[in-house]
Amino acid sequence: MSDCETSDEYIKERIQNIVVFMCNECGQGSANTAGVARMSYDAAIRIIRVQCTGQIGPIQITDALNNGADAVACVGCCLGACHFFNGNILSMHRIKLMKKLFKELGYSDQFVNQYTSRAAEGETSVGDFEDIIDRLTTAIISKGTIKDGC
Amino acid sequence: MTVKEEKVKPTEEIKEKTVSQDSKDEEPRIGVFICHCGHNIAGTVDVAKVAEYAGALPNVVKAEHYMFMCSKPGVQMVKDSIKELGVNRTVVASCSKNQHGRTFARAIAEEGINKHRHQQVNIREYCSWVHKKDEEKATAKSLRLVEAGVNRARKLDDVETRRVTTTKAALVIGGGIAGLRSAHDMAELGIPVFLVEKNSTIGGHMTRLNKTFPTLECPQCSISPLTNGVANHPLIELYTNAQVKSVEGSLGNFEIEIEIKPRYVKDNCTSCGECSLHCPVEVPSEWDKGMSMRNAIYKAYPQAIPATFVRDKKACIECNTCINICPVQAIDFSMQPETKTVKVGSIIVAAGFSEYDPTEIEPYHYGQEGYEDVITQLKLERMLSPTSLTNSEVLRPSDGKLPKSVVIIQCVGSRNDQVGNQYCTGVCCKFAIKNARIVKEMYPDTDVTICYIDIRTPGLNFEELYKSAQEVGVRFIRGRPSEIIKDPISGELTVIVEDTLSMTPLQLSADLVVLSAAMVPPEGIGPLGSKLHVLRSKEGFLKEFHIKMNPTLSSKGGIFLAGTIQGPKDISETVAHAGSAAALAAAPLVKGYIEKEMLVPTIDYELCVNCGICKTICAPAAIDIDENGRPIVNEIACKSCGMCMPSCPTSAIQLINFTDDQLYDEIIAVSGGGAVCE
Amino acid sequence: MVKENTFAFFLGCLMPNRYPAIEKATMYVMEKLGYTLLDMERATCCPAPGVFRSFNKVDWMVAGARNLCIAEKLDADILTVCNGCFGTLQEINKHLKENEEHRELVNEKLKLLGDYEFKGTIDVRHIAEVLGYEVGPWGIEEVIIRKVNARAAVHYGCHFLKPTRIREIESSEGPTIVEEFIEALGVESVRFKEQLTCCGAGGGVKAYSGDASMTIFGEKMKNIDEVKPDFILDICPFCHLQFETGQDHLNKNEDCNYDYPVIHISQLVAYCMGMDQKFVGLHYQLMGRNYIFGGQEIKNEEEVL
Amino acid sequence: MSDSKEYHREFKTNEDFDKEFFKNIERKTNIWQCIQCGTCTASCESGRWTALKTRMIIRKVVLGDLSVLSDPDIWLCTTCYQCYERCPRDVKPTDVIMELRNYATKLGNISPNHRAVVGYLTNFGHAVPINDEIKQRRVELGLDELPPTAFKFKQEGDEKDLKKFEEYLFDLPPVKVKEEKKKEEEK
Repeated sequence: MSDCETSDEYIKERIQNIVVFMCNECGQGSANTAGVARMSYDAAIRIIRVQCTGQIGPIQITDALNNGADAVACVGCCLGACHFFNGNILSMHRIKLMKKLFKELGYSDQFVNQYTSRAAEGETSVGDFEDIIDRLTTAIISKGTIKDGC
Repeated sequence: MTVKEEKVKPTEEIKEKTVSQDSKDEEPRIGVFICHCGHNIAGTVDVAKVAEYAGALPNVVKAEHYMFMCSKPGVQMVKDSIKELGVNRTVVASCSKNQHGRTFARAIAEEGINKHRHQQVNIREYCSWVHKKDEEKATAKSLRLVEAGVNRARKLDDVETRRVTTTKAALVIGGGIAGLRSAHDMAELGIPVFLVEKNSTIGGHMTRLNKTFPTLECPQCSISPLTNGVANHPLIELYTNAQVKSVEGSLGNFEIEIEIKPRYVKDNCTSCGECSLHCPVEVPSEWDKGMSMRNAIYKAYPQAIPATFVRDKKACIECNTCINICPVQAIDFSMQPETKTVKVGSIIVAAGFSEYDPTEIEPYHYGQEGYEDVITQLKLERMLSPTSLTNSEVLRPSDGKLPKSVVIIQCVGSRNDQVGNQYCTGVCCKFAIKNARIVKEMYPDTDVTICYIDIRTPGLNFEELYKSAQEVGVRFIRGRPSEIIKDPISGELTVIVEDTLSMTPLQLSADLVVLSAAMVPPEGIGPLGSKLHVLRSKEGFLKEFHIKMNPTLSSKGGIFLAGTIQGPKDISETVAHAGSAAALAAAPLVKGYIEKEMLVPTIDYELCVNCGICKTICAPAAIDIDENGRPIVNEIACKSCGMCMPSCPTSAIQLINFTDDQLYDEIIAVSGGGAVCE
Repeated sequence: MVKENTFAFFLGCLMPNRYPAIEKATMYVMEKLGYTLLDMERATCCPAPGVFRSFNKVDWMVAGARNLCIAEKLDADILTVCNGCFGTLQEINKHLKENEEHRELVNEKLKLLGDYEFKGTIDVRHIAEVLGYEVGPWGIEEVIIRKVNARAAVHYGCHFLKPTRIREIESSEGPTIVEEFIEALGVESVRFKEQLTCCGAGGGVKAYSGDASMTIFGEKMKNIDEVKPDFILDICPFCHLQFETGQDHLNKNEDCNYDYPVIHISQLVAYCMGMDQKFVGLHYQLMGRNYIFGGQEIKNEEEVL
Repeated sequence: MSDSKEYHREFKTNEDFDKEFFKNIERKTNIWQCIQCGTCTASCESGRWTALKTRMIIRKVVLGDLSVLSDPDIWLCTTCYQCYERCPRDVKPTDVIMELRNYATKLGNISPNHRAVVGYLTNFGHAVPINDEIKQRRVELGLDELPPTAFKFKQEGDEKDLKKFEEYLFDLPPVKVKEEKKKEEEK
């Protein structure tokens, strides 16, 4: 990987798609608010609507990564404010385990992340999206594991 | 038990309706419509290209783009495609589902296609608006999103809407102010109510108080119209000395067993009090927080409702004096506990709170020998109350003398990580200020000091209360006392506290120390919670469904929370909360039925290994285990969250229209893979 | 498994170097009770929790772990008679057993000091806890040959009980372990005001500012003087030192006239078990040199044997 | 007015506080949770007599006020753990003070008495070394003249234990020369 360029910009350019599972309530709401406020974020962010982040399991996450997603994230309601009671907490635990798994397999644990957002504040989800890309970039620079990079 | 059978419709039947119906067999014919939304989308995304791309996707029979899809001609376009081309699934790529998803779903429903066969793709908020600067990328992203929508639409199933009739009756657990308020409100709406109270009288904590803040009203006067109203209401059936034994069923139809303990006094009691006068046994009164004595046959307090006397079987020595003396022969020691079964449509839990027991905080020595002068606020209330043994005088419990200095300690058991209560009870500041003011007004020579961490008096009239206490000369010291010391020789109590504002350590000599103890979940809330299958918050209260939007619904549909069972509240908040719970609980009962979309999981019993994990995961307790050990989805209770899906080790449980299969198709398109070909 | 009824006897600093009588008494008591005490060769200061932890927490843990390793090699639980040593060793032992990261760090540094590796196989015990809970008032009654009829002001010191969630012995607000035990020896504990506060010696304060230390101690003595006990009973040589030198200091500088004998629990128990008063060592101490234990013989030494 | 007192600007600005400093201590304690209730100060035996105000120390750490490191008051804590036991927010004030002392030591803020104690440890293996009077007493009581600790081995010529102590442990910074130098180090 020594002969490859590893600047932040270069990698951010190469990040093509990030699958974001957003829950039907705060996650979606926040992304909508961000859109209405004409905030801008990276076009690599692709949103899939699900009922609750608690619905997303390892199957969906690995499916996405297998099929060419650079990273996966789940965006749910704030802790304690899940509209289905505790789905975001369940998801948080699952993603913690997934992170552990990735680490043990020798991959970066930044391929999958859990976030929360607030429906009334588009900034929260945009911040989440930016964080996903930042983390992924840092992970790639330090680890150098991405499918079409070095 | 007919109700229950109706509820648990055989799962096979549902499966037939939703999965094996024509939707699976027939060839999917998908119509794709791309909206320009004026320049909102078309200004950034090359809609023509998207439409062209979509048209080439498998199963797509029509792909068009139009200026305003949500306009009448746009909607007509969707309808026409169904009529002319036999389109049976539609994809509209425009704005968010919340905005116009319903418009198109309704449109296809009008054409006789199940509205769940519409797939909304959001290329405005999620694409054109947020990627304004990069048209190329935005178009590329739109292609992916539309393809994902088509993939998803290909396998969409019909979802039926079902109507469930509800039982027009309600159960209220708890006869405090919250329970009374919600029972009365519902009865006024014409709903029969069963009110279950654990103690022998209704009224709860409020009847114990001396004055209510902020206006220093008499609580007994405020609550007695309500207690009388409930006791005499033709639609309210009151069970005192009773507890809920078991709860079956779900939203709309519950079946409840109530266990009623005997009073040993029949209803013909005239409340003359002769029995109590002659009873030889005396025990501390629970109602009076141990500040006075009662007999083994007693009435908790003079205005108690029901007015019938009650016998404490544990304390009674069975001397039979009362039986002989009763002028109406109302006393009967042979009464037995009975069990009643009632059917209701909604349940309101208003079990209230307990006062925190400060013995756990050892530096305050509450309840220890030699520290009798350390009391809690409720005891002070009882002392001040007009019906108290002390004649409303504040006297030291150890020697019966007037205290020369009273120190009130705030935040005892609240805001304390060490005892596990992180929350602020929120009412202690108010009642401490109120009591301090009353004491100071009664005895101007007595020093009254409040040691607080923060004074929290939000809301109308409460800051004025604070001010009035300052005016009469209550001393406020900002600092949490570290301990109460007793001099072993003189027996004097000293409260050690730092006045944090002047940074001075103080030793306040105190004749009486009053602890403002927190509100904690009531005794027996654990068993009650598990009987009702509702979840509890980490503080131990019953958890509301959503903290902002639905503070009265519990985790399970049809069970509502009223008052302090959900978290600490003052009386006005409790009444408001109870009213809201009553309205929500009454709505489906007044309407007579509930309509529910059957967006529920189905279980493939060939894959299911009966492990029961889905049952433990399900927050609304919508998964039951049948007699064969198989999980069964209770469609009425289900909230369609899909949390059970990833928990299943064999992927046997699948939420309809969100199955692993369907999500896979969408994921594959979104994450950049090629088109899904069959 | 660690050896049963055997302790690695951790001496510390103050006991061997200032109050050898306590060492003598402890050995006497433990041997009579049927325990074997092993010498911890090459042991050092624990090191003192107040002073050395303040300078460098990691080095403090390393030096403490070294002492623990010596006991691990002996395969026996550590017995200490000092609150400071107990505090240090118990806390380091518990912390290193739980915290992997620090264990590795400490082991790395231990290699520099010699052939040591912390494994976490032993526990650390305090004599008051062994006497109070393992021997117990029920067990001691069988072996004592005389009772002391006296009133004692019991001083627990701080690090024996606190922090409670690390020590896990008893509540720090109203402990009774020593009181219950000495009742069997005929000693009545008198409650005095602010009984459980610090003697003022710990935390390096005695070395840092003798005046501050003595001011705190002066208040403590005033409270004790109010109830006029026969002697002061402690469970820690450092508190012992503070009570001894403190009374002396107050008598010289503050116009006081205290002469309360200061007795460590080992000394008291040893006396009750039959050790000669001259080995109790009161005549070596500054206070109460002429104090003679009252009480009566309840049985002959032969009976016990 | 003939009063010639000089007045100084009393405001402090954000630059006067070091937020990073607080993060170092944060990891080991729960200091960010402090609600300044004063339970610690009221529990403090030392604080009743001396200038030690535990609450103010915690406050300064939360603010990032580095003057707390040169504050002599942090050395007045007797580590009696009373505040640690009673703190309603579990801040562990004793541990905070210990951390502060560690930092202060690195800056060279050590009292000469404490330096001497460290010297005792590395020379004798004990914070309190033995003397001839005690040796005499030990013999009278029937004990060995010297306890079997590292010091005894040193006396017998085996110095390696304490040599290593001196080499590797408790390496204190040299006695402070100037105030300015200290401030440089802080930065």
